[in-house]
Amino acid sequence: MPEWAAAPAAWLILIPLLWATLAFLFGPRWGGRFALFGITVQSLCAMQLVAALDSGVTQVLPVGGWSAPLGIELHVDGLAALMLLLTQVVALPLMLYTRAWLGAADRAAGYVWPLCGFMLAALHALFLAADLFNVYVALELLGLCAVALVAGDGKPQQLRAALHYLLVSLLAAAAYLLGVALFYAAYGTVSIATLVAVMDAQPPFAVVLAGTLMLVGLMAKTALFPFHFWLPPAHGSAPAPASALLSALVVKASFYVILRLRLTVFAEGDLTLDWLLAGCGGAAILYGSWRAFRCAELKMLIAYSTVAQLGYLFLIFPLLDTRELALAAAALQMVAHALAKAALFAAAGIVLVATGRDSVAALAALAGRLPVTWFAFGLAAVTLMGLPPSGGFLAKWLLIDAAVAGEYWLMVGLIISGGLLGAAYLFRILKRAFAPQASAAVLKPVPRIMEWMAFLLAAASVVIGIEATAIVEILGLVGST
Amino acid sequence: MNSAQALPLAVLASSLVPGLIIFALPQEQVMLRSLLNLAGAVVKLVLIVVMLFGVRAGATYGFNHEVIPGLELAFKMDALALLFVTLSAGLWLLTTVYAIGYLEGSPHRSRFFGFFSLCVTATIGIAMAANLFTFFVFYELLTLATYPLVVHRGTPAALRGGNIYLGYTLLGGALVLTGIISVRSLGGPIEFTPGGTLAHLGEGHAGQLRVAFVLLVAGIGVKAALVPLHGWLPHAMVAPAPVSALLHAVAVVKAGAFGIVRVVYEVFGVEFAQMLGVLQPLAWVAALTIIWGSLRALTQDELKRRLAFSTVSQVSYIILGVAMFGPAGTVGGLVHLVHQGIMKITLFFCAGNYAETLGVHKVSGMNGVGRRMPATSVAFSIAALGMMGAPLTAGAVSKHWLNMGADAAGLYWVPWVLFASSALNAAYFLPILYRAWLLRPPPAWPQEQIAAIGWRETAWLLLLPPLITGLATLGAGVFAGFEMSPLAWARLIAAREYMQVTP
Amino acid sequence: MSTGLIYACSGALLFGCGVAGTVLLKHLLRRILAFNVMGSGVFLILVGLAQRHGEADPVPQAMVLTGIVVAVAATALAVALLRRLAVPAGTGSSADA
Amino acid sequence: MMRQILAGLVVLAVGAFTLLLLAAMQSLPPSSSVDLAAEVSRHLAESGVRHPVTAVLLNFRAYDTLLEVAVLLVALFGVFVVAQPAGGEPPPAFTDDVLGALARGLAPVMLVVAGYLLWAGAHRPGGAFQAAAIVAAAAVLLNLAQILPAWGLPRAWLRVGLAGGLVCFVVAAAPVYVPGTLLGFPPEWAGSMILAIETSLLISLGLLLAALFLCLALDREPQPQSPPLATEDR
Repeated sequence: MPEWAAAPAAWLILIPLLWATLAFLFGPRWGGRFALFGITVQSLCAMQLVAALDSGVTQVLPVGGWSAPLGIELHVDGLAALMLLLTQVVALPLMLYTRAWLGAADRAAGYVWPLCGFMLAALHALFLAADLFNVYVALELLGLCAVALVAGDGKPQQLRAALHYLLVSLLAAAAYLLGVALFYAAYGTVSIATLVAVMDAQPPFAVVLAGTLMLVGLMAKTALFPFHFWLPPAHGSAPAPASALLSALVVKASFYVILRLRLTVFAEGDLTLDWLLAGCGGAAILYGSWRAFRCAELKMLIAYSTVAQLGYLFLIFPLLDTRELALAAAALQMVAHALAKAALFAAAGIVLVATGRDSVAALAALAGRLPVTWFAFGLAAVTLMGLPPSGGFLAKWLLIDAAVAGEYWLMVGLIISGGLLGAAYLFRILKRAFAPQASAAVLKPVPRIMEWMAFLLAAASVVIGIEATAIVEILGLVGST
Repeated sequence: MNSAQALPLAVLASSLVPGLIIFALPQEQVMLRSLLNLAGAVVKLVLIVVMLFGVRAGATYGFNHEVIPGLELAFKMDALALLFVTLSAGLWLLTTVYAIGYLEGSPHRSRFFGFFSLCVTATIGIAMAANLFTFFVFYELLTLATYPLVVHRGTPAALRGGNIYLGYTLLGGALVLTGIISVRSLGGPIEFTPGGTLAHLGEGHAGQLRVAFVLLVAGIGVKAALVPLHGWLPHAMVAPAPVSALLHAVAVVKAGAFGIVRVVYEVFGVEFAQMLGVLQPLAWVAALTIIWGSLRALTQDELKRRLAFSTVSQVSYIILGVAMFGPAGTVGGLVHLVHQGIMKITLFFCAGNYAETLGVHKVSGMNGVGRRMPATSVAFSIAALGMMGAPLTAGAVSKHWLNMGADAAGLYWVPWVLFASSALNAAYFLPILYRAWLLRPPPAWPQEQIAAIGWRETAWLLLLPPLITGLATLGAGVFAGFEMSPLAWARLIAAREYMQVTP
Repeated sequence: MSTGLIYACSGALLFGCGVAGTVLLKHLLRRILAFNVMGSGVFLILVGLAQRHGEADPVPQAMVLTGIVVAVAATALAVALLRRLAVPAGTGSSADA
Repeated sequence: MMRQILAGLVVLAVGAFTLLLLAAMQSLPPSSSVDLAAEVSRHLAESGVRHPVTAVLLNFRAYDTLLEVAVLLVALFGVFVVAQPAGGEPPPAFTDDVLGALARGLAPVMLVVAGYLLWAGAHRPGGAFQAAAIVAAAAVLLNLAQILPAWGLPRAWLRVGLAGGLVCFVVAAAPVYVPGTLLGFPPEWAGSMILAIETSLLISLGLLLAALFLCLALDREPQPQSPPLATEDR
């Protein structure tokens, strides 16, 4: 293999930037093709990255040949590689779905393709980032892409949701950047690896404040309870393919940054803070599930379910003593939720195209028709409820194992009851499948590829519950720099 | 992969694969669908017969699949698993035949038969599970696969019944999960081993072990319809008759009873459980369930509801047998696992026939059905007599061994419970038989859908299954001493469980 | 107190004003402006603290340049959204803000 | 009343936070562990430019800059998403001779200044971003003076101009010149590569910044929205 091709991490940044720009230059007709081709190549890059992984070792790639602290480095370890691979696995079916969606909805394709491309580039940049300021730029790129995608068709509620999302996102970014500024003032560097080397056991107050600011900013971007308020309107009103991308990947990225920082710069940890995060996570599970249960709109219900499911991720922070177990649980939860949530939003989009309505009640008109979509709903719901056999179940099983190892029985109870609450709101959707054919309501034809892509994502979220060895192996030992 | 690993996998696949294909089939492909269903059921039976001979000769079957390092889906086909698998597979074949006849021309049949196959797959998985993780996976899968069958008709009543069913079973699942967690935190990954995995822990953790036992038994007891966790069963009666037959005789309640057997014998170990002092309370709960179910059955006018409460009562015979320390009780409980299945499925087939053929749903409307549908009514009568424990039927064998077990365990109140139950059984079954055979039929049936032609009182596909299971009820009683009879098999299991004594 | 630290302190004050503005102001355009004030505060802190010993440090200056461009981009997007939201209503304040 | 109390609380909280921030800044260690400025001057010679800020921006931390250009482009897409094709009456003609004359006079000067800033960036304060800001300002001025019309959704040539900078940057970033290294500039070419990037960025950034205004200026008269397929039933 020529040497230039042996830099998959670099190509993972450049390829989406390139195809996104080309999609803008050549217009929407070509955009879809560029996107599909680009993501196919990206998938190969991600696989190459995984193949080159060395368990427990973090690969360091200095950008421009300048190592930290002068330059910016990219770090690749199991967790990063897994997230990069996940991004491709979710994005490829969603792009196929989006192509059909744009055709079915008969709307001007606008700037969907370039935005998706830049969004993927930003995600890749975040997963590879090892520099606090670089994280800031990538987060902003990601946030603006997300906001532009939420604004989608320019309907008033979309614009309103997008604007609020943008304001929260900017506020969060400013808090994060202030934290970075304090870090730089204290240590003269923003490279994570260098910081780990030079930080003292007793950091000055400025650094504690910096860490808090960054954490709050990232929590707001992840929509962790009580900063969740922007998410349901944004994800609920955005066009379905955009909602799928946002819920599946975008919110995970800022969680990933929190996790990354916790494992490196804040490796010492702070028990109170860890439990605070877990507490917020627990509250998110309960509150999100309850709101989802009360929701009349289908996509809003799914969006609240995202709020709840993100809560599980934050439960791992007090459990990080059992490092592999907790990390495996978080990774599996991210993978399972990304696949299942993408499938759910994709299926909701199909309902929207077929019936023109976005309500749980509209589902009754679909009973007995569109079976593939129903199975997508069903399989994805099984994953989200955490019932076996599914990836969501495996994640919860591992999470419970980690909680039991620490003898945190309250958390065990919370995880189990969270699953029951999930079942409560998801069966509200599923039982509509069995309603007697209410009317001979005429359904708009739905391109089959949309149905099958939703099904594919949902099926994948279930299959990883039976065959997850590969995921754990990729994860390996997460490098602590 | 050698044949010892391939056979159990093939048994699972023989219903899973047809099920998945059926989902994809269009509604109109009746022939292909029926063919797939029946072929799967027959293949499964053949595979099981091969293994029956193998296991009797001492062979072991099983395979493991690693989900993630350190967590395995593990399957084993031991004598106990085979007892349940044989029952399920045999009755599945008959129920499939029956369901093809019953649902002829109704909508959503692809969906129905797909979930039907998944349901049996889950049951087989429960039977073959070799550790608690695997057991739980299939236990929850069973919930998911049966829900669509319960709400199949889609009426408001069906959806409400489905909600209740889900509420009970998912809560039960959560209890099981909690129980699994608490035993795992003590004993690591829990494999099912004869004599009990936890037995080596000794008295040290008695408190937590008792709590875990209660959690596991209560969670599994939801499916086994132990009082007071039986509330879902009468509501699930809204389902079509083949589903009721499946729920009551083959899959759900049996999975619950079977799960309790596994927990008592192979997680805790019967001797260890006796030492913990948890068997005696379990026996009381079982006895309470037996009496309560029978009492409630007395007052039900709707035939299927009466049968449902009868199930509540009868399934606890199994649990009572398990909870009585000693090999004879074990034999009684295990043999009733099979006998109750055969008898109850006969009753439900017959109830379905009355409803489908004549539109008779209530006991009060059954006057003279014996004259209009003699064959069905004969099958019904045999099964009902079996339930009462009449001589020459399967029920008599069960009760005989249960009484022996009670005697051996020194539980002198148990025979009284069994006697009271028989009396109550008679009190709610005999009036039905009286009406069916001795009273005059009404001038017109409420909704006669299938006309009688000579001997054929209803459709062949509806008539044959109850006749076969009715005969089996007699056969299991008359030929109980034969080598491959359920009784002989239950004694084999008990011998292997208790090692030293041959009952 | 060095010049750099004075810049940083005024940056902190600006940041505080900006935060209060984004939380308290109802008019969305003002909120966007308040966010810009906040951003400027952060930039001042970033540059000011780095050169609190007198020496100018090119790295935070470059970072601030990047940050300014990002802020401009975000502001443009926010104003565009606001404008589209507001024009049909004929006013700049959103009803539910 | 409630609102005022709430506002008072917010002001108190923010004030307390600001005090904390000030205190934190006083608590900083006297010197930071890493002296990045020294590091920059040590490697300045290899960077291909003589001005440290430009060296950081376009070489040491050029990766940030690459993403930042993408941010601008994304913001512009966001503007396009919400901008609608101009419809209805054009805005009433507005003529101001003084402004017109001023704009006509200033614009060429501004362009010259921009060129100077670009050139100066290599060795003293200045650079592509500053220059682009001036170019964009000139365009906005001309538009306000009714000399330069608002732009429609961009046609091909404008798209090339807007995206060209990023394409050049991405091409220059490819891990082929120093094999396997993202944004690896061989030292002997670094100067010319950076100049090429800067020049293409000047054009693109200038257009981008101008477009953020000129494309937004379009929707003065929004069309009544045609009901999209996906109506929500609230």
